[in-house]
Amino acid sequence: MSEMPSMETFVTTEIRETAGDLLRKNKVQVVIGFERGSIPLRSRPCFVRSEKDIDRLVWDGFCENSVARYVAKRDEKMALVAKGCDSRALVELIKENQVARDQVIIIGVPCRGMIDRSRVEALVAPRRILETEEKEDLLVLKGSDFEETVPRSDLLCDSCRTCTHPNPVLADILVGEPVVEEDQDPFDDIEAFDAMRPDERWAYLRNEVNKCIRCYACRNACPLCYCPECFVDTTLPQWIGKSTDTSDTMIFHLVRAYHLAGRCVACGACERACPVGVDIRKLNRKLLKDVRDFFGYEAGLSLDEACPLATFCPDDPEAFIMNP
Amino acid sequence: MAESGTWEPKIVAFLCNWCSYAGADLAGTSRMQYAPNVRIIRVPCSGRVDPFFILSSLQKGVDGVLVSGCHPGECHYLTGNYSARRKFALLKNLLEFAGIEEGRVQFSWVSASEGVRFAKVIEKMTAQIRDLGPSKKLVKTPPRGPLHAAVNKRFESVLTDRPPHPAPSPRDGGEG
Amino acid sequence: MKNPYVPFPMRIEDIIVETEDENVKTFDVSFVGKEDEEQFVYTPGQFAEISVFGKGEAPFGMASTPTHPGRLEFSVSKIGLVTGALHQMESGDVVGVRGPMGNGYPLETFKGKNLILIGGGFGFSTLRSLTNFILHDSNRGAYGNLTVIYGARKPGLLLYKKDLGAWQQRGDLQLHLTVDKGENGWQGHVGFVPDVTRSVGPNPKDAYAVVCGPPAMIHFSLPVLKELGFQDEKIFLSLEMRMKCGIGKCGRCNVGSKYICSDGPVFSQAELTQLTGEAHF
Amino acid sequence: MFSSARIVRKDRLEGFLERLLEDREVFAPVRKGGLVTLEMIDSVRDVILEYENTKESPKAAVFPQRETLFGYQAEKGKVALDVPRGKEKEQVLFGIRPCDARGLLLLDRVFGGDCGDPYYAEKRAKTLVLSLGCVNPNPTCFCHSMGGGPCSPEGSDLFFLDLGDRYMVEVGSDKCEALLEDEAFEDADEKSLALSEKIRKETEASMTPLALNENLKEHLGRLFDDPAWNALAETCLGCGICTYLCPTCHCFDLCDEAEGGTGERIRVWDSCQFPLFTQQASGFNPRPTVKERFRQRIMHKFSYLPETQAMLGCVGCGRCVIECPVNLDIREVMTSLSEGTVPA
Repeated sequence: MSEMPSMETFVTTEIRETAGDLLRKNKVQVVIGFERGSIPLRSRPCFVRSEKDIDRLVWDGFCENSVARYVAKRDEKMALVAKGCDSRALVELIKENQVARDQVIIIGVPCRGMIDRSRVEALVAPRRILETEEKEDLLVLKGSDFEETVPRSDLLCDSCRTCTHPNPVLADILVGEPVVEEDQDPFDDIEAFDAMRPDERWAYLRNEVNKCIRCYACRNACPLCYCPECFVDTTLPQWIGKSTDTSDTMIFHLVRAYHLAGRCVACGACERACPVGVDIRKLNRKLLKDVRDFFGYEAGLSLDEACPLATFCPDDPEAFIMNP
Repeated sequence: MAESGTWEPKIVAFLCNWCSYAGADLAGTSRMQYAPNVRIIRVPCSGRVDPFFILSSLQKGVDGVLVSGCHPGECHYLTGNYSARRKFALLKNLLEFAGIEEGRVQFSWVSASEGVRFAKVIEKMTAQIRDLGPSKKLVKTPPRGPLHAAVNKRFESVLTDRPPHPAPSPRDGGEG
Repeated sequence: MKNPYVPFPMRIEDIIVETEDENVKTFDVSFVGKEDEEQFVYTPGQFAEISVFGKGEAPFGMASTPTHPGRLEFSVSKIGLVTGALHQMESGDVVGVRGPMGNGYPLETFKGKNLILIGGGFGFSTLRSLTNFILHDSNRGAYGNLTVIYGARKPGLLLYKKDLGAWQQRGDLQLHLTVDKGENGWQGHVGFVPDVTRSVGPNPKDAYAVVCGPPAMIHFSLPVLKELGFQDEKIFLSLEMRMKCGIGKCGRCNVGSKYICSDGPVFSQAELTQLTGEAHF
Repeated sequence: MFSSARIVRKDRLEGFLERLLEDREVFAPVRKGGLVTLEMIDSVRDVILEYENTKESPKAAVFPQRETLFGYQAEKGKVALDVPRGKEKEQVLFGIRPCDARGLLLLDRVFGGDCGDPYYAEKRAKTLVLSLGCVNPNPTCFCHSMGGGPCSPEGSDLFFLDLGDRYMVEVGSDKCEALLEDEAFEDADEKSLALSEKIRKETEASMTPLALNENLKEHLGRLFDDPAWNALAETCLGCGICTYLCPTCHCFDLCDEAEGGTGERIRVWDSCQFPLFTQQASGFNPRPTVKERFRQRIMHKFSYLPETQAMLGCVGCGRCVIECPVNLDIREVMTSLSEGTVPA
């Protein structure tokens, strides 16, 4: 083939070389990156500890997981293959003292957005995809008796569509060319939802949380949900019941989102992990917007800026305070 | 809970010990009239109010929740209410975003000398909650408890109604 | 089909505060229903699930002995939701009970043998049951020498003081009490249970050892028993897991192919070494 | 078995289902919010039969995620207690896959036995399993390697196999005598029998068997302390997806939902993947990290259950393979453990 190697192939090679170099020079004990998954449309986290395994590492449009999820409470020195969102999560984790800055070497990769496999599957259903190939801005989907080429941008994950920092904000080594960034997230979806009547909003969310099976994949996939004991697990007091009661589940989702206020880096790992398709992002994005509007803060951008709920300004907005 | 006409809103108020609780106390000792719908829970500081206090109240069927603390700059712990203000700004918006009626959960500042203000806050809030009607959205269906409609005869049913304090039966002291 | 999830009622008759920190109380409960009493046939080492209605259910070994009919005793350490609620209960209150559950100590195997009972802290309750069972007039002749080694962190944390006093008066049992840290007036050993076991040096001939206590105590007692010549078949352990259903279904107490609640909680060390899983000390 | 085989022409299936709906609760695959789930249907029109498998397994029909065991009212010195009434109507699980039908057999063993579970038994006795064979199994399916098969009637009261214009129906139990009197059923002809046998063979042949150790149970027993578990479990998030979607996972918790002394004792699904599952009130946890919990799941399915229930705890439905957020593929885990060297 005379074609230029794709961006993904190029980045993969660079990642392997970088990882090999770091391991060889003993700069890290482990490289946490991505490897090809066991089924089509999947790549997955992988831990590489030896130079001979570096060829497992890949980079493509399916590296949807958050490697930052694995850094808390780990003793080793690590190198991480980090997308924009992963780097933002690392910034927060460093700020929250879950990992030391000098414990991680960040191999930053500018991200073109990850591909939403449910979108791809829906596109070709009921046919099955056996293989995919990324070509510039196109994704080639191959099945046993078909081949289709689709613009990549049609297939991106929701969180990648609204991402304003696809380039790593913190990186020790940058691999690949920076991508163009959107200026600001307009939060159109949140404004539109806010424009609905309260009862409609409630009905929508109620319907969403009723799908929830309380598997806590959203919590466990989140790079910033690292509490040793989550509020759902406390028994004294037991704040919420363990069943799939609507009220309990709604409170679980409200508080899960709220506990991430000012910390959520909008990586979307929670929503992608959900097996039953709960619209988890709705609440997260509301808080992203409010944190930005009220306190002018966006999580994960700077190691110096204080977390918004760990600080205050005397003139913070207080229009919501009731005056008789 | 609500039969039309007889329904009265139930409001829980978390009041900071140093200002709002004292304000409520002043309203009481000054014999001010205000709606009797509020149940007061004293907390050390508005910053102590965990969002779960509010959510659990709503889950248990309370119709309105008020959190009140010292005016900004007057916190006994210097900055507790500033921190609380940030938390509550987000929480109030989040709950309303989720469809909880605006006004179910409210926040106010009442100082120790503001008995009148406290009474007015309660009056205003009670009126608003009365307009909203009973809270339904986050209420957890109360446990159905015993002997609800269907007792299945194929399973045993246990019922005891011996008097609460029976004559003590002699203890066998044989083994110490 | 009998419903194994439905508890029967029992009434609290008496509550004994066992320790100086008041964290352990023994609840003396009586059967409300005659039928429940008749069906509750148990041996020392078995346990029951106690319900506090409105809070939940937790497993407790019977601290009482079947030689004391009509009553059950459970020692409860205040540590969680259910135990906290139990500690607030008063005489006359009703709790729910499901049981007896588990296998209990192998009394038939023990017959005619010398027994060394080694217990630590709060884990002593079923050994107390076993001791009182053996000491009962109708049973004492069926068993050989009885040695009881019992330790706690400090004197004020030893349970069953009344029993311990009575046992010390008897000639047919050797009682060795020990505490990790002595206090004024303490006359027993000071030291850890495994060390005391070594110095007591029970003879393994025709003898069984029974160990029940915290994992660390078991871990350090087993080599001592081995050193003294006790074979794995002659050592019995009572294990603890977070049992819920008590009937081998809910899966919490699964260790290897066994369920602690229904196959145990009493296992010989020989069985445990054969067992895959987390039950290795 | 073939002597009792029937056929149902496809144009007569709808009528059959409608008649089922008249006095039974019918659960069938439907499309709901982008997912295919097994739901109690009101209308036969909602049923879809062109699907791979339902998102969740059908176990909830006999072992609901939340179930009231009894209600109670306790006051000082008194307690009243009662058990909810059982199911009145028969329920039909229509169109579930053969793997899931087999999954129910494992639940039968766990919840049956000497100390039977009345809640399960009562629902199970009123459950008819009408499964639908797979003629185009998903690449993530591995039922064939777990002792079942894409066209296995095991665990089904009636087993349907798509023959194009008609379904071959095998009768797997005598629970369906009344059903078989329905006008939709005809005696199977030789041609249909031959065709169904051909389809069965071809479908099975299309699945690649996993290379598993022949003495898996014993083999795993020896691997309990193997360092391999560290690497295998390293990417595991510790969520409950695999166990909650699994047709055979059955661990549960008992809890009380009450106000004061009035409330209910409920049973809810629980997962061995959660730290709280084994954590004792003292804080001690015999399975403190993801590694131990991951190992428990594998060992329980492939070593402990085969010993206690004489059946693997996995039916190869592939749900955990598809849904695991980090694609931690149980097939790879088992293959890798099968190859694993046994420490001396």
